[in-house]
Amino acid sequence: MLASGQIKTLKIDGRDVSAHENQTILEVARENGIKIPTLCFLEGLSVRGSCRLCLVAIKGSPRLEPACTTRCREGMEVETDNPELHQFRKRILELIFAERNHVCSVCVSNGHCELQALGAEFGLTHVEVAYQFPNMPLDLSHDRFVVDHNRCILCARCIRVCDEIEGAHTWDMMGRGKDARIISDMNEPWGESESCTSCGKCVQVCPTGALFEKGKSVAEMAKQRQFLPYLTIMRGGKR
Amino acid sequence: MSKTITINNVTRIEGHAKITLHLDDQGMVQDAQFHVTQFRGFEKLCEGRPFYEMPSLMARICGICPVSHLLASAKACDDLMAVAIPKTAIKLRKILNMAQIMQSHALSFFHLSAPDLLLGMDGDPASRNIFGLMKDHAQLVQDGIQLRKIGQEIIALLGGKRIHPSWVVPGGVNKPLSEEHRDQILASLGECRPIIHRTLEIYKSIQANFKEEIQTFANFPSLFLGLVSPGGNLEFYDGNIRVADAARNTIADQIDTLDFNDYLEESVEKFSYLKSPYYKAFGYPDGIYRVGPLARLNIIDRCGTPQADEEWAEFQGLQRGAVLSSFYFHYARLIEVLFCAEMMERLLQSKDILDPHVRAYAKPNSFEGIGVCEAPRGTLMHHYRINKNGKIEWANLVIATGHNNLAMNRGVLQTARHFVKGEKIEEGMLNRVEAVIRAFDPCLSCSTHAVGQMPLNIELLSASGTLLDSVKR
Amino acid sequence: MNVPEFFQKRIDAENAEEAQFEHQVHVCIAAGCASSGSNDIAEILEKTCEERGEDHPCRIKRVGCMGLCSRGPLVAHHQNGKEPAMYHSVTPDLAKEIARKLDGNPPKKNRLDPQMPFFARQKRVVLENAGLIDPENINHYFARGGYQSLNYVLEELSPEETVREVVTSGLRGRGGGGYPTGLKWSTVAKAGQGGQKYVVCNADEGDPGAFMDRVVLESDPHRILEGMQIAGHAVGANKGYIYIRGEYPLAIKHLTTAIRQARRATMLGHSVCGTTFDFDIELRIGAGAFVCGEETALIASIEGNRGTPRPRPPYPAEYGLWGKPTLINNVETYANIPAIFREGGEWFANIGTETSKGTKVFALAGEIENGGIIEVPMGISIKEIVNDMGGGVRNGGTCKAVQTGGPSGGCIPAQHFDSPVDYESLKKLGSIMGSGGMIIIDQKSSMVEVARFFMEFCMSESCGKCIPCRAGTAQLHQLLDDLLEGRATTRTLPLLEELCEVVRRTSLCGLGQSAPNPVLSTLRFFREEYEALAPAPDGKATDKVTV
Amino acid sequence: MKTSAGLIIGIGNPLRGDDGFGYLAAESLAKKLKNTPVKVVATHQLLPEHLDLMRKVAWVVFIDASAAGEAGKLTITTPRALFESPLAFSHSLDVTHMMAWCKSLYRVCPKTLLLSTGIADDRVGMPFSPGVRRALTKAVSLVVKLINVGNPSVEAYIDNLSRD
Repeated sequence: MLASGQIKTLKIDGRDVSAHENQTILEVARENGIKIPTLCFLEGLSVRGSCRLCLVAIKGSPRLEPACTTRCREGMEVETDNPELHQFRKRILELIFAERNHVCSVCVSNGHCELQALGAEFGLTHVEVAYQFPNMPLDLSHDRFVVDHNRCILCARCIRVCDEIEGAHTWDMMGRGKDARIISDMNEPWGESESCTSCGKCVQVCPTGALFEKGKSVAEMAKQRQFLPYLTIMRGGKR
Repeated sequence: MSKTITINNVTRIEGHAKITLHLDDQGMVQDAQFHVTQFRGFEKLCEGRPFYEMPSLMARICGICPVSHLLASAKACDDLMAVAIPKTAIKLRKILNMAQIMQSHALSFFHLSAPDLLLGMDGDPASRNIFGLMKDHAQLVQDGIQLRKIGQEIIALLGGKRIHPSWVVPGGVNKPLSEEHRDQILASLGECRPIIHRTLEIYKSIQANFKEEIQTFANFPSLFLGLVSPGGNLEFYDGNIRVADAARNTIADQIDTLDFNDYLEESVEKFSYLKSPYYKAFGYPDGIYRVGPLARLNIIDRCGTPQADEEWAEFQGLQRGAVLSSFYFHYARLIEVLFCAEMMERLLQSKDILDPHVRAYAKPNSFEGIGVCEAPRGTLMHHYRINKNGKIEWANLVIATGHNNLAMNRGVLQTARHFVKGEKIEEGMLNRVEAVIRAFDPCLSCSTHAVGQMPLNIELLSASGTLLDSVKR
Repeated sequence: MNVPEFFQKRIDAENAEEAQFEHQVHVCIAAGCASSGSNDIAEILEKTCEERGEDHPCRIKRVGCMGLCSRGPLVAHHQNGKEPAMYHSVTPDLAKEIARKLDGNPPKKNRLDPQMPFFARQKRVVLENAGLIDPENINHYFARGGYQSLNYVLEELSPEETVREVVTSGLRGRGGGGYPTGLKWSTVAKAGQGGQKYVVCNADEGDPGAFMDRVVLESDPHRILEGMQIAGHAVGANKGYIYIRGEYPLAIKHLTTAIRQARRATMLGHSVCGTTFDFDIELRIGAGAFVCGEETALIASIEGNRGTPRPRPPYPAEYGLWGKPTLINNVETYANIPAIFREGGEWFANIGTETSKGTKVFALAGEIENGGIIEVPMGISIKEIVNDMGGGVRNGGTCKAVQTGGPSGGCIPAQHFDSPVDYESLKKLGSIMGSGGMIIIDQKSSMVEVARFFMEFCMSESCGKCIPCRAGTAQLHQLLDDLLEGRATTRTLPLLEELCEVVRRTSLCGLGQSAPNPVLSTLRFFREEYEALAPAPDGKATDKVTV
Repeated sequence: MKTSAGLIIGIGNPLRGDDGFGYLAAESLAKKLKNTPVKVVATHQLLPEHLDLMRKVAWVVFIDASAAGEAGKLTITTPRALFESPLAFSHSLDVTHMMAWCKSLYRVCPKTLLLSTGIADDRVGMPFSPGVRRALTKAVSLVVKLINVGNPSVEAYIDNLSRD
């Protein structure tokens, strides 16, 4: 039995919607067919709130809040899109594209990339900010998979799926700011990792072509993510 | 006092270049240099990338003949994996390559060279262009447009995209050919036969007008190099290297493409980013060789298709021994287009062409791989070294235009000596110097890639340097 | 407040000890003076005094900061009943002379006037013991009334009354935000319904030019332990963490000593002051990430994770260390607590202004004559601080602006120096109180360069978690660099302003949200300096103007 | 939608700011004109191959950006074939050349309309300027309207325009 206080009613984009006490704005929006762009969020993993694409405006709040981490409150009025939010999201995408060497045309994930799709969705025809062209390495040491840091957007999905679902915690992050980089074990070559179970979950959840299967050629790396909801269900919803 | 004449921006060739002619005190041409002023550095930027990314990366070298780089690169990758790729994949790759050669040759002949050939070298520059051409030779121009379109359509039907197809992958191709597409291609190939025959007739009818050019357009003895099939037939994709001399004697045959480094060496000229390879055994400069349509037709025993062989017999009779004048590049191109049309049809009619098994999978099994194929402009070689994980550690590309570099320079000098008299620069002379270059149809943007080697000395040779009298247009 | 017997015994013992010495020479051994050789000076003083013999006993006291850090080493000669004589820039020779002439005519050389505004205008609450006690001697702290507030609170006040007293004082967080401390305490007190809670002291001071917390920790470490324990009593926590940056070795040493001494004196640990109150404190040493000053990142770091912030809410007051309600205050905030309970919340509320109560410690740095640490009542004007106390710009230059609040703050131009220093006024000027760093900028400096300096700091200190801060600060830095290096285009300035807005509005934590502030505030007051570096909108490049 | 078989060619490089006008207009028209006898081509430059398309239709609308004119101001012209050019085959084929080619080669040339806008900035990597962005929307609806009129037909419209 749910106490009446546990159901919240709120407005998203002018529509009246209802939510359970612990539901986030993103969950409720998606339930109601309202699209909010995300990149670091992936259903089945813990939320991180780092890509900032799901920022929404809440009436009465001066700050923009990430829809993925903000819980619904009674009487809340949420706006998921407006010209300002659109422009912010576009600029954020631009910052990602300029940050590392995202060259779609030769990328294994060309056509299957969440970043690329968002770029197209937001009409990002060019990047105005300066390309940084960092000298990023590529780790081919693993028998089956490759990590190409040039295409990594540091969403940490790989870190989360490895820690929370597979339980290996092979991936982590080192360095800070623009030098931040995902690492396997204690910054050893992936192929020498003792904790890696080669399950490949990290590869499948990666939104871009940063993690991919060896031997795949350009545009051939379509990611399979169906396993995540099943695993979550089988665990009784616990992460 | 010596004088330098500079011809900038050679028009109607792909890419950008500059020619410098050095006159001596008597106003005679003392030296001629063909500069390539672009720089791309692809070999450096592919270091550190996984090898299976190479075909798509290398296809980006050039928007004009991406297919050639794609194939040479894919072959080098097959070599790194040390696999034998499915027979159907080989056939499909061959068709792709020939479609590319067809449309490239069409562009070279119909659009770039036809004004010179049909309107004359001394024609008024105002009308010596495609409009002038259209006035009197509308059919020819229409044919050119049509042929190019067919070539591009075949590429699009096979590879999915006209430019930079991602269909060719290490180990084969990533999608088999559908029956529908096969039939479409066969239909359009049917269209191009009459076009080619018409064009050959026109070409042969005007050839006699160019005796002087034939004499002087890089008409000198040299070696010729290219791929031939094991049986000595014309071959663009597979096969081994054959080198023939000016008398059409085969001096090296069936060189395994993997050993090509043992036969060739590269010199670097300080005036150009272009590499200049030569045949090692003969040394420099005696080892100068030519590649491309002319060379290919000089080294083979036969084309291997009936109609092309008929034309080839005629071609062979042009000069005793090898056909030496680079002017005949034009003729050779038309014969090759004919061969391509015939050969594509033959391959498409083979019964296993629709076989769904078109890709082999393997990890890297070899640390060094070489891929060689014939690009429209000549033999193209991709040579990679990888580490045990398949990461490219080193790459070297030997490009058709590079092979021809020394020969082109010699050709420019020869032509300039003949046509440049005194200090007066005449339009006709400039046209002929340019036309020599165009005969080779150099593709300059892809051949300029010598990272870390001698820089181009622009000051010494630029228009603002010493003793200069430059001509620009 | 009656002094309990235990404390009186300690105080009497220390007073008796001190009475043996006719002279006391205080030498500052805090990091500022130590870096100019004050430890050697202390040794020289000791040796020279020994040579004087037993007739006129003298004690050399290694004390904390006396304030005028830019002119160290500082030495103060205290003699019964006399005004202390202070010396700056003490050389070994001068030290010997001071020691030799303790009884006679003290040397005139490098004497400081104790009545100079730098000292006279101060109001010392947080720094009441700094420069007077040996930070490694708990008895000195006892002698100055130390731990009596803790004892009083534990004996006399319920947690609710304790919180109420803090509310009465009107104290606001000294770490930068100015959040009402009493409110924070009551939130944590009400959270968690009797379960495990934590008290955390944020000593991860990282703003360029700020060193107030270091001075407090080095000079009077017991003060923090006392303040934290009072907070522990108020909110119902029995465990405290001091998160201190690894760059402060002396503060770490003094804190370690203090914790050990306090435990031994039953001022910390089991049965604190003989009551039923248990409270222990652990040190956590940060590895030099600025972002760990952000409270959620700090929590992550204490837990042993990568120090990156997470979205709030939930706030640490509800969901903090290991998911438990956690009170996080800054060093200076805790340092105010013992005084508030000794003198009463009302007393504290009478200092300062209507909305900003009490005093504030500032670190004066940059092109200022008297650089160092001062403590002033809130509401004092910037002019008084910079021109009077600080003595104006070094070497007679003119002051252009003062930067407050570190990389999250802004630049206040000289024409606004009449503005009072309080949370609201500074905010109105586009800056913030911040933790108390004040960098004085003279006319010779380019404000664009100042902005670039802070942007570079934010860029290299960004944790890298959220994209706007990680990539945006790098882009902003590059745009500023483009301006300064003559690479600017007509788009540089508009893009700079737009990206500032993106980073400010979309970053995850305070570091990112405030990173554009130095740019925005300099753009607000010194826009012409930016425009001089960018080509005019008509496309013609203007000459580079030297500013 | 009633219309005769026609051709729309949008020319431009979307990576070069306002220069992408024609290309993007064609892309959006292609979506709108699906299932009509109108063929829409978006291209970086005019190529000889486009002649093969031109010769088969009754009318063609070129959409392009123009260096001349006020940014965002739409201009409709009926260009005339230009038979003279010293460098006909190069990367700078324009509408007038195309018309001349088509006439010379195939003895026919469709009725031709050129819809162009003045531009503000065509440097690589620059965003669309606001005026041209508005012009893009306007141009697309203008072309759709033009095709939708049916009677008078597009050809009649062009004829009408040529007389002025």
